[in-house]
Amino acid sequence: MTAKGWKDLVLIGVLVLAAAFVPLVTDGYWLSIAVTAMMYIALTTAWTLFSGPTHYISLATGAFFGVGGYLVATGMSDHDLPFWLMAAIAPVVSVVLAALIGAATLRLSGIYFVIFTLGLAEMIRGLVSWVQNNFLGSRGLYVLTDFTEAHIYWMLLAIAATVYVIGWLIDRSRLGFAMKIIGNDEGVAKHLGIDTARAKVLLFMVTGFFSTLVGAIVAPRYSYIEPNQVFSPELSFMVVIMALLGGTQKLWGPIIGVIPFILIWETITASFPNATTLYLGLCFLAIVYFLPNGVVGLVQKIIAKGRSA
Amino acid sequence: ADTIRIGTVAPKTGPLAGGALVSQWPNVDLWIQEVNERGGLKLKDGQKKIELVAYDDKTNPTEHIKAVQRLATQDKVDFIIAPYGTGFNIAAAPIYAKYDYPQIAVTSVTDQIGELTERYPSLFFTLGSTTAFVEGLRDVLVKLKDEGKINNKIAMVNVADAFGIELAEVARPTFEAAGFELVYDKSYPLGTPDLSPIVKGAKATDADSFVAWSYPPDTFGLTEQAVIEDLNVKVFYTAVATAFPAYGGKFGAQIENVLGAGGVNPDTPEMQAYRTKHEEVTGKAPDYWASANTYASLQILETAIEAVGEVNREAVTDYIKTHTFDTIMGPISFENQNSNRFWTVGQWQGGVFRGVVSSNIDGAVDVKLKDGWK
Amino acid sequence: MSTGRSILTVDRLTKRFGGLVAVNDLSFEVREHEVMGLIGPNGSGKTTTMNLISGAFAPTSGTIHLEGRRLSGLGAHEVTRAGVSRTFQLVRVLPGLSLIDNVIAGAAFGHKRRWGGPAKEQAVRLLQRVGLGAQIGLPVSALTYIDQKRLELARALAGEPEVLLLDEWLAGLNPTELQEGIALISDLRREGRTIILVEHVMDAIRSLCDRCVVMNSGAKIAEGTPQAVLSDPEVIRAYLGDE
Amino acid sequence: MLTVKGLKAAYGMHQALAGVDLRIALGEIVVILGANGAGKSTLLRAVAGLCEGQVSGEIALDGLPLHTLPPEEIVEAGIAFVPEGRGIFGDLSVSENLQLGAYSRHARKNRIANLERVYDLFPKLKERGRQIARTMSGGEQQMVAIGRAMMADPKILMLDEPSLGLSPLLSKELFQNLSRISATGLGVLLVEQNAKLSLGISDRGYLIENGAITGEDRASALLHDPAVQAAYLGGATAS
Amino acid sequence: MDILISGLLLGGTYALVAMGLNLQYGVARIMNLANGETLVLGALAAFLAFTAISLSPLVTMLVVAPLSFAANWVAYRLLLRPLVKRAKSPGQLEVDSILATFGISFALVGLMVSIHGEYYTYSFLARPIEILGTTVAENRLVAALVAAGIGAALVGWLNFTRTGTAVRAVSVDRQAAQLVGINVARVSALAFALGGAVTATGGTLISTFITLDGSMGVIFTMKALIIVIMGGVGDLRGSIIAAIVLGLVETAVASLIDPGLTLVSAYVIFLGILLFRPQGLFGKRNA
Ligand SMILES: Nc1ncnc2c1ncn2[C@@H]1O[C@H](COP(=O)(O)OP(=O)(O)OP(=O)(O)O)[C@@H](O)[C@H]1O
Ligand SMILES: Nc1ncnc2c1ncn2[C@@H]1O[C@H](COP(=O)(O)OP(=O)(O)OP(=O)(O)O)[C@@H](O)[C@H]1O
Ligand SMILES: [Mg+2]
Ligand SMILES: [Mg+2]
Repeated sequence: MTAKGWKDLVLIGVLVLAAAFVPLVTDGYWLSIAVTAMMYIALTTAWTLFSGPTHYISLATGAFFGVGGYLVATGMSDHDLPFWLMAAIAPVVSVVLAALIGAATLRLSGIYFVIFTLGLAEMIRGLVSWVQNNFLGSRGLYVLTDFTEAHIYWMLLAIAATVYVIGWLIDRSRLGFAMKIIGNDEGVAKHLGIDTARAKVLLFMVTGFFSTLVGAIVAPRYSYIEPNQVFSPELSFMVVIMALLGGTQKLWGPIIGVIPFILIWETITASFPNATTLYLGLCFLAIVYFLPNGVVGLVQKIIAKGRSA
Repeated sequence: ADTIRIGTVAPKTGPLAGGALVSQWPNVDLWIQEVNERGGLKLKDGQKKIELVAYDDKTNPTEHIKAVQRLATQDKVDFIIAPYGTGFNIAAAPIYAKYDYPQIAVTSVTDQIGELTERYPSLFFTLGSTTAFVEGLRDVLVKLKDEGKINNKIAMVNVADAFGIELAEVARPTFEAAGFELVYDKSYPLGTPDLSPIVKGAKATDADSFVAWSYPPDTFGLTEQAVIEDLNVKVFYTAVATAFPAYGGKFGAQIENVLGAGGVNPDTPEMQAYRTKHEEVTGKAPDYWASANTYASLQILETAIEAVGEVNREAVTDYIKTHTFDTIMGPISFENQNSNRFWTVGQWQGGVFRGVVSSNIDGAVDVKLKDGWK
Repeated sequence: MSTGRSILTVDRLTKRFGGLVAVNDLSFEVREHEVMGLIGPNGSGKTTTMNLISGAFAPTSGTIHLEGRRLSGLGAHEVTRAGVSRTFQLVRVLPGLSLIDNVIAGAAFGHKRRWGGPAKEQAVRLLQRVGLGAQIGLPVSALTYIDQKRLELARALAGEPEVLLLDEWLAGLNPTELQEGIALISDLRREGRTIILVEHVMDAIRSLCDRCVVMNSGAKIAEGTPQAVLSDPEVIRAYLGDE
Repeated sequence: MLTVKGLKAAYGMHQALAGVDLRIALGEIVVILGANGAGKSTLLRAVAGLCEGQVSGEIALDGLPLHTLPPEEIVEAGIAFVPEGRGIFGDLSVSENLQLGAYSRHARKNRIANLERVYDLFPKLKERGRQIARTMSGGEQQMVAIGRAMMADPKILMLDEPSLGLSPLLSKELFQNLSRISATGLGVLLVEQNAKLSLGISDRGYLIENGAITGEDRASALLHDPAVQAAYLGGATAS
Repeated sequence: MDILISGLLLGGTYALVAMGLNLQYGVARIMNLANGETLVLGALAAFLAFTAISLSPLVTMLVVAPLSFAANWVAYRLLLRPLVKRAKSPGQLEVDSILATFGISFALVGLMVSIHGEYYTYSFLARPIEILGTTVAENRLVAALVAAGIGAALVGWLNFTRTGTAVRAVSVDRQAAQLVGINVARVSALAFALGGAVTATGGTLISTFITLDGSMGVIFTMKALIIVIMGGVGDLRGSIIAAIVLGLVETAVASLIDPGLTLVSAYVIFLGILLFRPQGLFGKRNA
């Protein structure tokens, strides 16, 4: 297991290195796809850290991502603060937020947790817009920087790699082991001496930190921030779908879920500009029926076949 | 090639789709059909028909950026029609700038016009700034107040999303400086299903004017609630979508003298011809605001391309910067990439939404007071 | 045998569920290195008592002390760390983990902690010990009922608890398996473990327990050696039925 | 009369039942003895139409073929089943559980009488009518499960290890009750570890090994069969 | 008084949104992310019928309900039943049904946008009416009354009929339901279809006073999920009460404090309820 673990890590290292060259070989369309993919890779990997082992489907990504984008935007356009300062503050705010939410939602299980996190993004959006409307005022949230797509790509790549390494470390730690046990049977976990509350909150905070960081880094790409867009429930769902598609039991599941997803998505968008949404929907359905165990399942099946052949 | 390829990205689904399908898409279709009927754009090496490459951005900035990149670097289209919505115009501006596409933004209202045009040398604005937008309404109110027709109290509400917050923030000092008192000033979240408490709240004040910086669904909702509550104000203003034909269709005669964002002068022959043609080609009437601007922006693009006579985007951009264009809205020219010919406030009068305040356009009609909701 | 010092003290323990008093003013002591049987009719509060000791529930009133340290009021994970491990009346193995990891789970966060190499070695040793040596490579789902019970026991032992709670660990076994099970537990006793045993299998109670506490309707109705309590007329009436 | 002929069941590659034949007449108690994993539960589940594996063979109740029917029709035909782990509605109250037991059409007619019968057998269920079943003790839940099965007004009652977790007193009572129930004309098919008590009340017994019937006899004969004593009664009486 | 009445009406609207989902999720165990689209589809039908042939939405409703019932039945049998069969655990089913219904919701949005992309807006019964001194819109009143009717009928049906009992039993425990002779597959399909019918009916009514468009379904799905969870999965009474609570709280906050805080207050209530009852108002712990 350990040897295999190291092999995974080395493989990822090579991939990261290779990925770092993408902006040098292409800019324009493929780079913008790569940025999008990298954003989702970072988000889904962060999501998997918490939701993979616990099987808690968190829909809080939108909330954290939104906090990132939003804080950067208000800081920069309403208070003339530098981007980097805001990009550093935002994740910290989210960590505090995640700790609070974590503490409040510990008693919730299953679907109750899922929906709570879904509501969260809406609630924060509502609260933030209200505060801004009544106390801070805003003449539009502009995030005008000199970052190019390539810069954003590299930053996202760095985040994704960091999340992966952290995930890799957690996987090997007692915390990671505790999470697996919690995912199997939370009641038993407690009786084995695991402080389930602490473990869950801790990991939720890590997820929150990185999702927010991604939101902050991506903000300059949008240039103009509308709360409605950064606190988007759709984003939360997309992340879940991509992660599930990849498979959540392996840390690299999300990576191989995101890439085909984005490519299929793109092919459909480009081929059926008038009925994109319809065909995307049909495509999801096909995936559910024909890839019951996600892409990881498919890959593992192919590997297994290769071995036995 | 014997065609000229023109790209466009705008929402067909998502929150902004409802608006884009009124103001943006039909005009793109109309324009292309007209140009192609005529035989195409006249370039130096002959006439070329337009081939449209269109993508749905699903009202999602990430999608939008990807799609514009695709137009620019994969499809390598010759020109791109500007996006729908403020956020999308700004988010896409770096790409237009990078590949030298002229971007004649229409549905984009911001106070950062100066900074943005400086950053992006091929970006043009046609709908005015947030401040101009608010000042248009202020002028109406001041005039009525000075004539003694309304009191100095305003009930103002806004949708708590980017656009609404921004307008309200500008409006507060602007109205106060003009001697008005905001006796009711509340926001409501996007997608509020029941607006009756707001209308009731406004009704409980003695304001003669009701101003709502609203988005389409709540523009309909607020008006319906006002009818039901019989909100008896002399000035009733709602923002986006007041100019939509569907607004007139829904409320009929009840909305006589309702004020709203935008407006047109429907009486010029050019505008009449445009409206007739629009109905003929797309099967529905254009709205009384951004539709005309959108169409005019396409006319500008068309004129500039034909004048340059070849697919030379930099030359076209330069041409737009330095010339005056004949459009259905009259002559338009850009100063520092910003056109100062636009309508800010309109009013439903006799089943037509007419411009009452404009910047440099003739044909404004006199404002009338709202007189009940029959 | 039952002369050791007392290690676990339950004092005036009461647990109410709404109007129902599941455990009623219950007091007893468990001495070091003994096997104490907790028996009684169905619904008399045995599992609830186990749940109170293991920290699954907080008592309505009363206290529990382990070697002078107060357990009542602590969370389940703190109780486990303090040195109490348990098995469940309905087996609860961790289906997503391998057999070895199931046992390591008991060691990694338990009373005496192990992690990495030593934990693994110990897990293998314990699995052999409970008779799962041959099944080590199998997925947990392939284990039979008795084997799952064995696994649960190995997991509970992995943290080297001071006190082990076994809730009907022998239920559902056929006679042959029952013999094996009884042998396993008496081995544990010989090693010097302290065990609280809840069982309805009288053969097991007779052959394993040093002392018994008999409960009925949440209260203690008898206490003493198995022979003594099992011939107590009150116990016979409420629990055994006349032969 | 329930008859089973050539019943096979497999979970994927694993053959759990390899052609089982048996029969139970109404008013008769039949016990199935076998080691863990012998296929006892699989057999009962297959009869109830609830086996997840691939099942083949013939099952008939009074000539009505059951193996072609979905589980709900099998209940309707008169087979009630108390599975291992009880299968009660954990989140419903005790009395709701009993009411639902009489869901099938034919059972609704005799609902009142059956409820009386259940309350007679398990007075505690009457006292605890409003308690949520999940919060009952292990033994109490077993009573709910059996009571609910009886509410289905079955011709044949199948129980998978019903004495599991019951106190000695209750086990004895349960077995006495089962004979009382069968005396009312019900067939009882029982899977039990407690061979001594179950053979004590049974009319006949089957021995099952590796998915096949290896013996069948009158209960009294089995009780004294040395092989049976060694395998199923063995140590239990010693010590 | 104002607040009470407006709040109740809003609660009625929310009940229309949530009752269908509760049947679908509580009984059929399908967390239907396409629920909102079903609602918008009902609204679209009402809008088209009204603008094309001036058909009253109340009539459209009577057509939409059976159609939606049939369509949802078919959708369940063809698309979702295979997932139910294939699922080895409830968790797996949850994951699969999230993925599948997300796909369905996309497909439906695409479909609706291709039929009519703009806002669905028209005037029907947009007249004031006085009740107990409060002016309310007739269309909202009608919607609330129909909601009350549907709610009462459903609760009665669930509690006092044999099929209704079966539906409740399945919502509590599928395996146990099978043991007592309930055809779980049929009951699930029935509940899913019925849920779809209720939701679409809600859509036709809601379209009379809220302006919708093809992409708006997700807003309703979210509201419905929140209400169902707040009330407790699988218990219709819970959803109805949660809907009313939400309606009252939102109206009270909008009238007395600040309309800007309605959304926030709704979630605070949601949070508060879950903190004190993690399984929702009427929920069963293990659902
Ligand atoms: N969470 C709960 N809520 C309500 N009542 C409960 C709860 N847990 C247990 N009870 C009740 O408390 C009493 C004692 O239950 P307990 O499980 O401790 O019995 P037990 O002695 O272990 O019985 P058994 O031998 O049948 O397992 C029972 O009457 C049971 O119904
Ligand atoms: N759902 C299933 N999937 C795969 N294999 C199964 C399944 N259920 C049972 N088996 C296997 O089939 C065989 C017979 O199991 P069954 O449960 O019928 O035995 P049993 O005689 O009831 O044993 P016990 O006394 O332990 O209850 C066992 O080897 C078991 O592992
Ligand atoms: Mg117990
Ligand atoms: Mg069995």
